[in-house]
Formats: sequence, structure tokens, C-alpha cells
Amino acid sequence: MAAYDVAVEERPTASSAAPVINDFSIQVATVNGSGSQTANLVLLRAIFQMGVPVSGKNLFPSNIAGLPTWFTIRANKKGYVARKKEIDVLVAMNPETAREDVLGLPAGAAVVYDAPLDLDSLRDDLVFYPVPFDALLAKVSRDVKLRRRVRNMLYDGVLSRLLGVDLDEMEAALRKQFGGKPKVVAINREALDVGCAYAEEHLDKRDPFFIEPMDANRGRILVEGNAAAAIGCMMAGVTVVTWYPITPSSSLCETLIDYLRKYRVDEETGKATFAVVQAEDEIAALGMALGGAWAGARSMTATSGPGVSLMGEFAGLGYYAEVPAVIFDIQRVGPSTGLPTRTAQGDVLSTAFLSHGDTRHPLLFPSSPEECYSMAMDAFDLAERFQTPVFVLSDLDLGMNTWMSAKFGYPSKPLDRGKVLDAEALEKIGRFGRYRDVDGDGIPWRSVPGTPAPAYFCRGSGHNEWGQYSERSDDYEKNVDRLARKFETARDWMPAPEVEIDRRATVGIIAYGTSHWAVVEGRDQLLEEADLQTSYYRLRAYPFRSGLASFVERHEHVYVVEQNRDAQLASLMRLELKAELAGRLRSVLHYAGVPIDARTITDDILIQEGYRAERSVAHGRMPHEAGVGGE
Amino acid sequence: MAAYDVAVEERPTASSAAPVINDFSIQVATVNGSGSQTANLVLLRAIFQMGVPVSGKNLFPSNIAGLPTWFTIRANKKGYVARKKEIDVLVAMNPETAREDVLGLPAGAAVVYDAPLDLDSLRDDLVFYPVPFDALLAKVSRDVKLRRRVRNMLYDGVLSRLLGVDLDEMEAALRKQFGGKPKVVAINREALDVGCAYAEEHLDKRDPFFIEPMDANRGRILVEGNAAAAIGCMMAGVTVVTWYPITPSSSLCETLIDYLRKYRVDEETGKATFAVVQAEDEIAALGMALGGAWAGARSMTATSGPGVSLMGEFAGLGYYAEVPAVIFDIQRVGPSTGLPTRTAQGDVLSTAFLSHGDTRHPLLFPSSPEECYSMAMDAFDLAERFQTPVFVLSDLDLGMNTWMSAKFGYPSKPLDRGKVLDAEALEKIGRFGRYRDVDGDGIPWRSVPGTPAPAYFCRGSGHNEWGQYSERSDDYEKNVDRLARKFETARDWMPAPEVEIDRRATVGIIAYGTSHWAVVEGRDQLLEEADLQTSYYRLRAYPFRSGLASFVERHEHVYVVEQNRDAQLASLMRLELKAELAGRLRSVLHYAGVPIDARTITDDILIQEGYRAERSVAHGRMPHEAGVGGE
Amino acid sequence: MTSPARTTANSPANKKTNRAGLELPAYRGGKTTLCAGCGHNAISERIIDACFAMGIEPDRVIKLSGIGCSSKSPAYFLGSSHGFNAVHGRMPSVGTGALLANHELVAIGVSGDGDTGAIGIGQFVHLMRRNLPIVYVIEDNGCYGLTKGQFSPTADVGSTLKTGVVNDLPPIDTCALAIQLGATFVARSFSGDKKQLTAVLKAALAHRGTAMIDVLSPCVTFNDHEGSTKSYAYVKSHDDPLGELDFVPFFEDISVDYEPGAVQEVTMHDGSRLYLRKLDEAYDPTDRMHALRVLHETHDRGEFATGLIYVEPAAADFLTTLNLVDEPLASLPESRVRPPKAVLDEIMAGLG
Amino acid sequence: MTSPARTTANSPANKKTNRAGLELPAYRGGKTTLCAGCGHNAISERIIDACFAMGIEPDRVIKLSGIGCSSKSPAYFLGSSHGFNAVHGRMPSVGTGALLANHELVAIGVSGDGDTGAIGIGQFVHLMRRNLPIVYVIEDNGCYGLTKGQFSPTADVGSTLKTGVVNDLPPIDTCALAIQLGATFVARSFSGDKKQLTAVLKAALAHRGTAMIDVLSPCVTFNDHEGSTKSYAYVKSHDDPLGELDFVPFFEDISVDYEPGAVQEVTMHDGSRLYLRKLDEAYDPTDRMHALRVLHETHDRGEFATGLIYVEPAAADFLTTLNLVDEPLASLPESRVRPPKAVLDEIMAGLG
Ligand SMILES: Cc1ncc(C[n+]2csc(CCOP(=O)(O)OP(=O)(O)O)c2C)c(N)n1
Ligand SMILES: Cc1ncc(C[n+]2csc(CCOP(=O)(O)OP(=O)(O)O)c2C)c(N)n1
Ligand code: SF4
Ligand code: SF4
Ligand SMILES: [Mg+2]
Ligand SMILES: [Mg+2]
Repeated sequence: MAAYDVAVEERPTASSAAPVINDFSIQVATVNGSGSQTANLVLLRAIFQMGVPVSGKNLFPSNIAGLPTWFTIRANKKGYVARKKEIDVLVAMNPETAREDVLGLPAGAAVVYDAPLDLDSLRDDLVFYPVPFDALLAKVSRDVKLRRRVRNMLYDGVLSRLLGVDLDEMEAALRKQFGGKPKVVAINREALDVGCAYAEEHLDKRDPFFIEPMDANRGRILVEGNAAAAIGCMMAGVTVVTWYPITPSSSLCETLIDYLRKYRVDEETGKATFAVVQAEDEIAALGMALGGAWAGARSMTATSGPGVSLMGEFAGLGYYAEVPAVIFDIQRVGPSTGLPTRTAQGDVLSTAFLSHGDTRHPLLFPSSPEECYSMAMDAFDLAERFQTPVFVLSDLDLGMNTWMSAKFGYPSKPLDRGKVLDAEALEKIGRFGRYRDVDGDGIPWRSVPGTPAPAYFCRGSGHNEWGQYSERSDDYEKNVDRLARKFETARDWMPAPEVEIDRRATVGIIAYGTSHWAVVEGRDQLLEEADLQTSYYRLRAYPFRSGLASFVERHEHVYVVEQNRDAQLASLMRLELKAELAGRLRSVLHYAGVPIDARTITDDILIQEGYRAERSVAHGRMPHEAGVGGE
Repeated sequence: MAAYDVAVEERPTASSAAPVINDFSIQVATVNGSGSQTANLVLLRAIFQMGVPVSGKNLFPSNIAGLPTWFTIRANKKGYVARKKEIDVLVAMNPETAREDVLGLPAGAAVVYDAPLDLDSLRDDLVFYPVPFDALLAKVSRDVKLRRRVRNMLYDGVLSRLLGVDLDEMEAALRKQFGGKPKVVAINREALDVGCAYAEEHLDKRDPFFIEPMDANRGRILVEGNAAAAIGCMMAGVTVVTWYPITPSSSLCETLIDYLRKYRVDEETGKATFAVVQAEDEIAALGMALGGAWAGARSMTATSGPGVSLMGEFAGLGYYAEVPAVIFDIQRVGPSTGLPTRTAQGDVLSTAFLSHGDTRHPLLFPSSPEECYSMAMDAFDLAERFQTPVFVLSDLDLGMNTWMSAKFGYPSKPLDRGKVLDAEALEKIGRFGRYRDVDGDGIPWRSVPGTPAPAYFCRGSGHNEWGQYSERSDDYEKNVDRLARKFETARDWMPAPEVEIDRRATVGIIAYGTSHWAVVEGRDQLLEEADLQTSYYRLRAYPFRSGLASFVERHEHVYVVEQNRDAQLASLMRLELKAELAGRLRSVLHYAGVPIDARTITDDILIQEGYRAERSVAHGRMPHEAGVGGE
Repeated sequence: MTSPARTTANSPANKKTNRAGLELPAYRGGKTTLCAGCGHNAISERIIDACFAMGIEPDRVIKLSGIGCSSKSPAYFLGSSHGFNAVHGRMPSVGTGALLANHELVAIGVSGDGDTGAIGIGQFVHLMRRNLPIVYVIEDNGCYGLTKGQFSPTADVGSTLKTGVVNDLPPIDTCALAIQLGATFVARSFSGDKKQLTAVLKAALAHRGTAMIDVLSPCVTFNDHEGSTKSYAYVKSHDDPLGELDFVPFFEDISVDYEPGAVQEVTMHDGSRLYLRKLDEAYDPTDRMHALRVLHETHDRGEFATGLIYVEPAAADFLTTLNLVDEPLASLPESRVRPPKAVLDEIMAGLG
Repeated sequence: MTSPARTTANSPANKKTNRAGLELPAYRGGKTTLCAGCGHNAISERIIDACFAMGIEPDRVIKLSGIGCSSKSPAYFLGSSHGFNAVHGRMPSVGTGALLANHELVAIGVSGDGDTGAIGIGQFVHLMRRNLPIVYVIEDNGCYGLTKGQFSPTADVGSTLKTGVVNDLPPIDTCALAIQLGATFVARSFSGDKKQLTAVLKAALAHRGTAMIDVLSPCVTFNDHEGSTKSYAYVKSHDDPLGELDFVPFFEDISVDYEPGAVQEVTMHDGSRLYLRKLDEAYDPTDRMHALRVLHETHDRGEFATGLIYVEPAAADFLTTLNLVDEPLASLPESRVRPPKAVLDEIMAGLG
């Protein structure tokens, strides 16, 4: 902490505004492929290590190199981790967007920028810090190739000085990243020092933003949702993983592969307790997962919207032939190819009803890395218990961005492999009928190939309770009625909501997945700004728990907050709630591709509740969401 | 009519019950592949030609030969054409099902059966007519091969005598079927005569069922829905037809091919004004249709549930890139492969929301062959007007069964090719922006490759109103908001409902597609049996016309009748109606694979309205729905 | 071709038990619901024979198929084995998953020429490429039987539908395609050639890797046109066609028995002919280019080469390259698939 | 190979107009957003050259693609032509539909090895079989560029991902596959071989039928492993890999120019090598079996045969077999597509 203390002591005092401590956003505007991700994560992690709650969101283009990217780090002492629209500190490295980036800033913001860009003439209500990056680079190393790669570390150095981020924490973060590569750490540290020294010598601190150490992060980790889900899958004992690459789900499988190769290889024999196959497409990926699950393996696949749209036929087979499978849908912006690198919650309806006929699937909605981890395990248990495909609906924001999280707890329950027939169970149920409802819960017993239990013929065509082919009306009705009953049974096995009842509240809020974080902050804003108390129901799964109705019943209006155009989850609720209750539902919708922010929710609810006439900021847009004209 | 008159005069008088004239059902239970379809259609057509309202429904297995089939002909003087559960006259030709078929009959029914089956000992409340078919066959021809093929014509002969169906009308029907093949007509006529003579000589008429000539069918035709749709497509000027075989949609394309080859080949050059491609699967079929439509052709494909489930990705592309396409979904029973030769209305939700993201598609619901014809034309007009895939949701009952219909009228409106840019339009709109909302209706102008209008780049990824690639939030929101607006515009372009308001009614009924016919009859039953007046809203399309709400508003309860388990159309309504109105919706659901009948509706509504405690017959099942144990 | 000792359903040897201790009836399945005379039924019989002869344990077998008349047939053999009748054209992926779950299973896949050649060609290509250990039988009738006779991608150029529509597209030769894709066992036979088909199936069951067998299998009901090389067909020559809407005549199975090196002419009910050329005994099935040339040359002559066309016995199969533990993944206990707390702690420490 | 008179983007001939009366810039497209040095960019340049040289009218061209870095490239050439960036692997069907609608269009399809070889292999197979008149370019880098470097089905055995995962599956040879399926024009080239690639593209544009060109096209960003024959790659030999999370180095295009019959060794940035064998002038591309053998033999030697590998100039293309009216179907007036009342009356009479 030495370096930090020094920085604080020598803090420049030119700033007239009161200091803003641990409550601001830094945005780095750069070009993708330029290696800025390392610098951004080092900055993020350093702040995290200083005990300050922090979150990072990467807004990147659907391309590999050369297009604009914005990485935003939000430090917030209260622990808010939702996106915040206003940027307080901009690092402008990208000539293409710099103008628009600067013009979008609120008054009083600070701008660190590449000196040749000459941005300081654009506005006079900002604090400008020009930095001659190329000139500084020459000081780092003589090796031109190497040097180019640490260019971005210079702005970390500058920021460390300006904001008071501990240089040693940055180095520690570097070490975390580059583990066994001391040379790499060293040259990066050099760049940090050069940047810091430049700031010390040439930049006059005139903005109010400071990081000061706190102690909020004890026992916490930094992790992406997809990595968390991967850990969950491994701990769930997944044995068959089939996938087809697609943003933003690829990193789930790729991280899982890394972990499996590290921790699920038999030490003695060097052989794998898992199989991973990169399939030829999503249809094959789900087909393999179903084949694997039918033959007794815990099977999964991961994809995003376009993949889901291809999986319809197999999903229906899984539902009707009652074959488990876990399908992660890391949602991105649709329809169609849409915005592949932007976030949304737009696949709720398409997954719930995926396939023709009267098909219906359970969905899980993780809000945090911790839930990506725990719901991965839930998903396998539920898929096997209910012998049906289960969708885990994460999104790009959760899956690919970096989140603080409590450390994950070791699972306390054994795996639930569901009603798989062994000799004992066979004894109990008497004659085996694959689709007989022996226990009255709609869930039949199944046998697994290669075991001594009696065989059956698994098919997506009509069948009776003995598993025989049948076109009889009564067999058909009986079977689909049982499937409906099974779905009902599932209701109270699904992860329960997190409910916070404010007894005085007449307004309720329902949210799920990543919308949660903006709701947390929004509720505080509603209370602070309009003294509006709210209750909160964080929904975690479909089919809904039976308590949903009573939550709605307690409130005059219930706002369903979600990140899609068509109010998809509210739609599912309307189908289940009594009309009187359905009538209390209202929607707060955000579908800008960027994660939802608290302000959108607060404003929208205040307007709908009649507190205000107009939004304070244009709906769901932020100035820097410049996008690109590329392909 | 001579033969008929004779038959009437000599009518056996042993029957004690009062005669039942032109109001009964005949069911022929046979084995598929045995050629009974010809005999059944000849019987149906003969009754039709006698001016008696009639309908035919074929219940056949998902196999080619050797499994049980039931063909039911309903003659009804009031014109009811829905399925009726009770069978009055059974022709039992299939040893495998004969027992169950006979046991399922109501008392007083007549059974014509193959003598060796010895069925008369099974019950004593039926009228049995044994016929030694094989012995009779020997009289028809010495050619063993030929003979086997007319075996079924013998029962037509027997029935002509027993029921009073004119033999000459049967011969006329034969001639209709076998057009230019006098030898075939002759041998079949011979079989008819042999059957008739046998009945005259050996069978003592003891049942009350008679066909008597009427004059209800003037100007009417007999046609299957799929053939009607094919005619509609041809008259709509379809130019690109792409398909993949699947029951029950294949006959739509196959009939269309026949018509196109006959009527759409340039007389001078012998060249085709259409292209038909049997694609490698449904994904390719829709891809080709979209490619064709993008390049300016009127393009279509036809499929059923499993095909729809495969089309998700391309359907989303069509929605988002705004490419027209007409997709016929001839619904069968799902989920999954389900019951491929049974009927359902189970794809409403999956087609309405087909694809990930906020995708939504217009749906058309034909109820009759006439509407298959007219809505085929509507579908092309709407698809091009709204530049989006349009689904026509027919079903197996409508598509493959034989229906009476008024003759189709020649189209009175020219083709609506929508907003396709020519020089004049270009002038008007100024600078071309493929996705600009020039007219305020959400519908942009499009240009077509190979024409002089400016080009654009069509894509399923994010784009701005100029058609350029864009990842900007504002471009995205603007675009999907416009798409939502376009969908709103479509509302009042969709085929209007047929509404019958009974001013005294507190109960309303909503139905669509083939459920209509059972509702017609059910409303009469409600009135007769319980003096319950009902209003009726026959819905014909989604998005719903704006008048739907006011229909619901007029009534205390509104019953949505549909043929699926999950109340799929009622679900779509719940999403649109104000809660207060949604609360009035109730469902009558029938999902037995066989077409819905009036009794199911009547009983269900009477129970829900509190008139009755119990159903009179087990829900949606009829005794003979024996099904098969085959694969 | 292995196992010279043949046992067929009709020989007295039936009564004896095989090395699995079972009698032939233990390999039978449900009663067929296919048309009488359908080649697919004969193939089911040969699968029964081959499995019996090889002493395969039925409870280790999984039967896999897509959708079609052909894909129904797994219900008609090995009734006590597990079966999975998947969706149209996607049997390969389901089979792949099942074998990942349990590499000890013996997988027998049955598909049609439509199921494999049209909607399923993508999964077929990738199955061949992976060399998954499965016996993959295509019951090849050149048409879509179950949907009433449309052309499949193996239909001959010039084949004509009842409606008069003519096929202009060249057939896909699934054998040549498989060889091209790296398949390690490729054979062709005829449903009516008991001796050869049983032998080929036995060899396939003995092969570790994908064993692809294209079996020409007449559809007696729909493939009734002169142009077809894969057809039976009905009453065409002298009678006026009666044109019943759904009349399916009854046919007897056609069977053939001919010598290696010989060409067998098979006359169909409609008088059309199929020429089968049995590879002679000197034929070397391990030379890939030679195999391709034989296929091309026989095709150009209007013949079908039959027998084991190509084999690469030593290639590693897909499951082997995955280096899986010896026990089936499906039956690993929790202790072997859920890492201990120390692992989670280590990961958490790395992220903290 | 037709059109010996070559015109490239860099020659002074640029200023002149072609037979369509256009100058070269009329064939340019939007600014590329692919990585610097990506082979795909060079291919776009060659397409521009070839279309200019052939005097193709841009407003008759449609550009079609699937999804991938490669599939983006149609935005970077022929900016005034219509384009359709379809869904992943399904460009063939969209192209087929478009050509049905208007057989006068000149279709240029661009796909990747993942787009074609994995998810799209089914549509590829059937496109080849149909002989649809389209120039079908595979920009083949052996990996999935856009999703960050996973193996594609053309990756070499033994290729290794950064994570250490090794590819064990044999590559699909799209050229041999296409020939096997009956394709009528099959060529292979290298993105950096201006002369050959332009010539091949010009010949392809002149061919009536499917012209399939597999163009080896290095992915400078992801295909950076020793084992690959299709790679550039970065800083590997001396430096300690810096492992930045998203650093993409800047590369210059590689270009080659070698003689027919010669083998050209192309050295990649990582020191790995690619061997191109240019078919010599005596090579007869009309012999199918010979073409297949050359592909197999060069592959076994670790080389890629380049040039026009197979052509069957006389085969009827798909649109011709459909016997369409001369005018594009898309522009037929209502009077030619809606039959007169007499037709409807006739049909009604038949049903009455
Ligand atoms: C997705 C989908 N599309 C279409 C169908 C309809 N279908 C059932 S079987 C079949 C073709 C069967 O042909 P083939 O595989 O050759 O089998 P065969 O009946 O000739 O033995 C088709 C198209 C289906 N079941 N699923
Ligand atoms: C249905 C679907 N699945 C997955 C993806 C993700 N995806 C985009 S491009 C691509 C692979 C591209 O590889 P290739 O065709 O070789 O093109 P390259 O980028 O290498 O040029 C994938 C898997 C997608 N867009 N759609
Ligand atoms: S239709 Fe053809 S393929 Fe199907 S069962 Fe009958 S003969 Fe066999
Ligand atoms: S990632 Fe590879 S394929 Fe994609 S643009 Fe960059 S170099 Fe080209
Ligand atoms: Mg077939
Ligand atoms: Mg690639």
C-alpha cells in the first residue's frame, strides 16, 4: 500500500470540486485487437484488490481487430455493479471515436487521451490530460515488437497516479495474469512506472475522482459468468460436453475444457472422465447431448440464440421422449444474427416454447456468477430428475464480463440422478413401463442402455405408458397429460425466488438474470429520490413457484423489468396469473444491447407511477454507444 | 335416379326404428394399402352428387400398408361437417380391429362385415349384415390380380342397396376418378353390381339409415384443403416453390406441381413460369424461398411441425432482414414426431414466436377449402406487403380430408407486390434507405436484384435505416421499434374475423381453423339442449384485428375452442387483451388426434357454465380410436 | 470377410445356442409393419442372423435410426436391445452421444437413403470423418418410402414419379462419398443376397470404427418406374393401370445368390433390371484409390459393385482418440466425476 | 483457363474501362474490417480484378455468404451489387432461391471452411449435386476466425489450439468432395497468388454451372500453430509469448508467384510451411478419376495441388434443366403468372 499512500499524500489539489471517492466509472475507448484487455483487467483487479467494489463491462464489436471497443470499469463503494450511464473518467485511445466519446461525457469528467488527438479543444467543461503515448513507449523498451504490446499499460500507469490506484496492486494483478512469465510481468511493470512517472511530472490533478482503499472484498473473487458456469458443470459431474462455437457462449465450453483437462483426468492412467466434442453444428450438438443422456451420461451443450433456433426439433424430441439435457443459452441480441457481441434477455419465449406441438421447457435464470455456478448444478439435477431438457438462460453481460463474487461453496448435496432403474427400483415398481406414472408425480422411471435393467424403445413418435408405439387417442392424451403434470411437479423443485417484502410498499418489482443489479440500485434511487418503497421478487426459474401470485397480490402495480422488446417474461406470467393479478403487471423494458442501468428503471417507474412526466435521459441510450459502421 | 327409386320402393321393412334420413355416419374399417380409398371416395361422391351434404374423414396410420385405417363418411342434411363421434353404419373389413370396432358402436348401429369374421355373436343390439366378399369377388372377374383391386367396391355395392345410394351416381363418381380408363370403370361397376345384387338377394334391411336425394350441393365442389391451397398458390402467381416431403403437407406441393405443370407452362415455348425444387431438408427449403423472395419471386414452402421446428433460424432472418415468404404449416400432432397422421392445432405458439430474440410472425387460419384458396392468395399479398414470412396454419383434417365447398371465385384484386422500388417510387421517396420508414407505417421500401433500383446489402445482423451494418444502440432500437410498428400496421390488413353477435348472449365463443365446424354444430346443440345463446367470433388471423377486445367485452365468458393441450391461441389473446378481458377467457381443448366434434364443445361449455356436472361421453375419445401397436 | 461359418434363420443350426449362450429367437424383434416384400424386412432378418452368428449380447446393443420406413426397422430386430428412433436424418449425432456415454455399447444404426442422403447428409459426413465405432446401414431404395415415393438423392437420373416428374439430378454414391471422407469400412450389398449381406454385416460387427453398408433394398410400393435400378414395381406391362389411390400389392422377397466376380441381373416385377457385380476374391479392399475407381467404373457401366469395397482396419476410432477411462462415463460414480473440495479451493484461490 | 489478358488492381491498365464501360473502382466495396494481412482481403481484391477483367455488370451480380470473417467479405467488393449475408452455413439455399427467381443474375458466393465444411456441409453437398450456376469461393483458413480460432473441418491432423487441444480428425478435402459429388468446375488456389487466383476466378465466372474454388487463405490471428498448413502466426521462435488477451499483431499480405508444375514453399510467420503444387500445363482437368488421384497423391505428400483441378464444361446446369421461360420469374407480369378465369372454371368443373 506504500505507493498508494504516497500518491494520496501528493494528491494534486487543483480540483475545485469536492473529491468523489470510490464512486465513479472509468471508460477506456480503444480499438479491438490492440491488447487493451490486459491493461483493463489489471486496472480492474488492482481496484478490486484495494478492497473497493468494482465491476467491468466490455463493449466490443463483432470482429477481430481494428474496430472500436469500450471497456468500462465502475468502482462503487456501495457495491453497485450495474452499468452506469455516465462516464467520469475517459481514456481516449481510439482516433475514430474520440470525438463522439468526448462529446458524450457529462461536465466535469476527466479525459486521458493520446496527445496527438488534440481533444482538449472540444469542450471546456472537462478536465483533459494529454499523454504522448508513443513518446513514452520509447522509454519502456528498445524492442519495437515487445513495446507495442505494452502501450496500453501506460494508461494504467497514468491512471494509477491520477486516481490513486496502488501500483503494487497493479503488479500483483499482472502476476496473476502472467503467472509464470516474470519477463512479461517486468516489462509491463516498466510501462506502468513510465506512465505513472509521466503523470506525476506532467499532469496536474484537476478532477475529483479518487480510489481509496476499503475492505469490501474479503473472501471475494473476480470471475466471468461463463467461467463460473464451467466450474459448476465440472462440479456437477458432467461427462459429455458437446458444443458448437458461438459468441458469447464459446468461452463457457472453452473454460470448461481447460478445467476438465486439469481436474478430471484420472491421475493414474492419464485418461479422461469426460468427453468433449466440437460438433458440426448446434443440431448435432444437442443430438449428441441427448444421445449421451439417454445412455446415462450427464450431458450438456452451450449456445446462443441462433443455435437455440436450430435446436427446435431436438428440443421437442427431448421433451416428448423424456431425455435429459442441459442447454446453456448465453443470450445475445436478436432477432437473427442481430448484434452478436451485445447483451439481451430475448430468448425467454423461444426457449420456453421451443419446438412445435405442445412443448414446454424449464428455464433457469442466473443473476450472478455464483448462480451460474450453482444453477449449473441445479440444471443437471433437474434435467435428470425430470428427464427433460433444461435451459440455463444467462446472457453476454453475465457470461463474458468480469464480476465480483463470493467464493463458491463446495456442493452440499449429492448428485440427483433421478429415477434411474436399478434392480431394487425395478422390484418396487413391478413391471417396467417406461412412461408409467408410478409415483403420481408425472415422472416415469427410466432404464439405461448397457445396464441390466429392461430395455425400451425411445422414440419421438406416439407411445403408450409401456413405451410401445401407439397412435391411440387415449394413449396420446394420457401421455401428454402426464407431461403436463410432470411440469407442474417441477414447479416447486425449481430454484426459489429471492423475495424482499417491504410491508409499506404498494409497488412491486420483478426481475431476473442480470437485470437484478440495476434493480438493486434502482430501488435505492426510488427510495432516495421519491421516497417510493418497493418490494422485490427476484425470479430465478420457470415454471414459476406457486408463490408468485401472492407476491403480485400484495401490490397494486408490479413492474417486470427485463432486457427485451416484447416483455417476454411478463408474457409467461400473464399466461399463468389470474387475470386480476395479470392486470397489475407493468413492464420496464430495455433493449439497447448494452446492459440495463438503474436510471432507466428508476425513471421509467417514476413516470409510470406519475411522479414524473419525462425521462431524465433518453431511454436506454448512452452517448458513447457509437457503434461502428463496419461489417 | 332409377336405381335409387327402385331401391326405395323395395326397401326392406324389418327395421322397427323410425327411418333416419340423411343424418348418419358410415365408417369403413379396413387395412391401409388395400385400396379402399377408391371405394370410400366413390361412396362419398355419390352421396354428394345426390345433393346430400356430406363429409369424409380418413383416420390412417403412419405406415404404408397393412395397418388399420378408418374412413368415416358423414351425411348430414343440415350441413354439419364436423366429426361426429357415433358411428351408425360400420363396414368391418379388418380382422384385427373388427372386435373393438363393433364393441364401440352405439346400440342400433348397422354392421356390414366380411362374413368369415363372425361378428354377429358379439352384440345383440346391432344389425348385422354378413357379406362373403371373397366368394362374391369370384363373380366379378377371372383375373385374380385385377379382382383383388375391386374387392372394396363390393361393399359400395352392398351399401348402395342398403342405404339407398344411387348406383349410377356411383358409376359417375368412378368415371370422375378414372377419367379416361373405361376398362377400369367397367370392372368397378361390375363389382358394384355384384355387391348390390347380393344385398338385394340376401340382406334383410333392418337398420333405419337411408340416403335420400336432396338439393343442397348445387354449385358445390368436393375438395381437400391442400388441393384448394395449391389452386390458391397457383392463382396467386407463385413462381418459386421449395419443399421437403412431410405428412400431411406433401399433397399440397404435389397437387400444386400437377396444376403448375398443366396450367403454368408457356403454350408457345413449353417453358415453365415457375420453378419447383424438392430441397434437401426444411432448412434449405425455407432458405431457398427467402432467396427467391429477396430476388423478387413470389416464394413459398409447405411443411408440418417438425419442419417448422427446423426453420427457426431462417424464419428469424426473414423477420429481421424483412424478406417475404409464405410458409404453409399443415399441422399434425406433436410434440416431436408425435402422431404424423393425426390432426391438431398445436403449432400456434411455435410459429407466432418462431426464432430467438424478439421475433414475431403473422399467422393465417383457414377453416375451409375456400379459405385455403383465398388465404393462399392473402398470404402472398401480406408477405410481400409486409416483407416478412407469413405462416398459413392449416391442419391435417383440413388439408387431407375431403370437404364440400362452394366453387372458388376468380380473384377480384390484382396481386399486391408491396413496396418494391421502381424509378417512380424512387423519385418519390428521395434517397433510398432500405430500412427507412418513409410512410410512417413501419414498412420500408425494398429494391430487387437485377432491376435498375439501387442495391443494398441484406443481412440478419444489425443495420441502420440505410441498410448499413451497425451495432449502435440507437440504430438497433429504432429498427426493432419500427418492426413492432410494422406488425401493428399488419393488424388491420389481416383477414377480418367472421362475427355473429347474438344480442342476448352472455356467452361468446372464439374458434379458428377446423374447430369452426364443430362450433357451428355445437352452438345449435347449446341452443337446443340448454337454450344457451352464444355469440361467435371466428378468428382468421394473428395479429388480431382490433375488434377482438370489444367482442370479448360484450360477453361474460368467452370460450376459446382449440385443438391443442396448452390453449395456445388463448395464450396469444391473454398477451394482448386487457387483464379484465383476459379474465373472461375460458378454454375448450381437444387434443385426441382426431378432429374435434360438437359434443365435446357442447358438453364442456355446459359443464363450465354450470348446466351439467359431467361429460356425457369421455372427453375427446371415441370407441373406435383403437390405434395400432405397430411402428 | 470374417466368420465363414454361416448360420441363417432357416438352417437347422438355429436350435443351437451361440457363444453368448442364446438361441436365434432371442435376436428377433417386433412384427414388421412394413409392406410385404419390402427389402428392409430382409435386411432386418440378416441383422438378426449376423448378430446371432457373432454371438453379440443383445443387452450391449443399441439400435439407432432416423425417420422413414427403413428407420422403423430397428423395432423389428433385437427386441430386447435398447433402441432410439431419433428425428429425421439425425441418428449419427444421437449415436455419437450414446457411445460417448458408454463406449462398451455395440451400436447398430439403420437409416434410409432419404434420411442419410438428404436431410442427414451433414451428420453422415461428420460421422464418417470421425470414424465412430458404429455399424451404419443404409437401406437404399432410391426413394422416400414413408412419405409416398418422392425421389431421394440416390434416385437414378431419369427415374420418373407417377405424376410424370423426372429426376434430373445425379445420384449420390454413398460408398464413394464415405471413402472420400475417410470412412474405414465401406460395403455395398443387396437386401436379397442372404449370403453376402450376412457376411458383410458380420464383418462390420467385427470392425472397430465406422462400418458403412449401403444395402440396395427395393421399395415395392413406390419405386415402380422403368428408369430405376432399385425398384420392384407392379403390373405395368400388359394391364391397364388401375390407379387405385392406396392399393399396395403383395410381393414376395426377391433373393439372389451369385459368385464373387460375377454379375447378377436381378429382374424386378416391372421388368426393370438391376445389375450387381460381386467383387471377386482377388479384390484388395485396402487400396482407397482403387476402391474409388471400381465404384466409378461400375457406376459408369450401370452396375453396382457389391461386397466389402474398402477397409482400413488399423485406423483409430473416435472413442479411442478421446482417451477415455476404461469404465463407461455413464456409470462413473460421483466420487470420480465431482472433484474434491481441494480442487474448488484451488480454483477459488486463483480467482481471489 | 480462359482470358489470358490479365488486369490487376495495380497495373496501369486500371484507368481503362472494361467491356461493361466501367473502371476498376466501380468494382470496389466498403473498407474491410478484417485483420491486416488476412488472406480473405487478398481474395476480395482478386474478385474485384476478375470481375473487372471479365466486364461483369455489377448490377447483375448478387453476392452471397454465410457467417464468418470470410462471409463478411462480400461487403468489401462490388459495393454497388446486391448482397445477402445469410445465416451460418446456409448460403447455398439462399443462392439457389435467388437464381430460381432470376436466372440472369451472376452469383458469387463466399463462404468459410467452417461455414461450408461444418454447419453448411449438407447444403454444400446438394449445391454441388445440383450444379447451380454460381461461383462458390471457400476462403479456407483451417479454423473458425470470427469465433476466435477453433478447429474447422479443414484443419490438419495434429493442429494445436492455444489451449493445447489437438485436432485428431482428418481434414475434409472440399475439392475431392466436390468432384465426388458431381461438381463441374473445381479449383484450388492460394490467397496470395494473384496471377493464378485471378485466372481461376475469371474461368469460374465464365463457367455455366457450379464453380467451386477452395482458396487457402491464412488467418493471421488464430491459426498460429506449427501443425497447420494454412497458417500465418505470430512471434513464436525467440520471444517469450506475451499472452495479451486480445492483441492482434499487424501483418503484411504474403504473395507468391510460381510456375505451372512447380512446388512453391510458402513460409509462414511462425516458420511453418505450406507447399503448393501448381498443376502443370499438360494436366487434363476433364478426367475425373485422374483429378481425384492427383488430389489424393498430393495430399499424401503434404502438398496442395493448385489450379483448375476438374472441369466438365458441357454438363447442364440446374436452371437449364428446369426449363424456365426466358424472362426471370421474378419479373413476370401478373398476366403470365395468374391463369385466366377459364382455367379456374375448368378446375372447378373437375371437382364439382
Ligand atoms: C424434419 C422432418 N421432415 C420430414 C419428415 C417426413 N419424412 C418422414 S420419412 C421421410 C423420408 C424417408 O425416406 P428414406 O430415409 O429413404 O426412408 P424409406 O422410407 O425410403 O425407407 C420423410 C421426408 C420428417 N419426419 N421429419
Ligand atoms: C447458427 C450459428 N452458429 C454459430 C455461429 C457462430 N459463428 C460465427 S462465424 C463461425 C465460424 C466461422 O468460420 P469460417 O466459416 O471458417 O469463417 P472464418 O471466420 O474462418 O473466415 C461461427 C461458428 C453463428 N453465427 N450461427
Ligand atoms: S413403402 Fe416401400 S420402403 Fe416403405 S415399407 Fe413399403 S415397400 Fe418398404
Ligand atoms: S481473425 Fe483470421 S480470418 Fe478473421 S479477419 Fe482476422 S485474420 Fe482474417
Ligand atoms: Mg428410401
Ligand atoms: Mg475459416
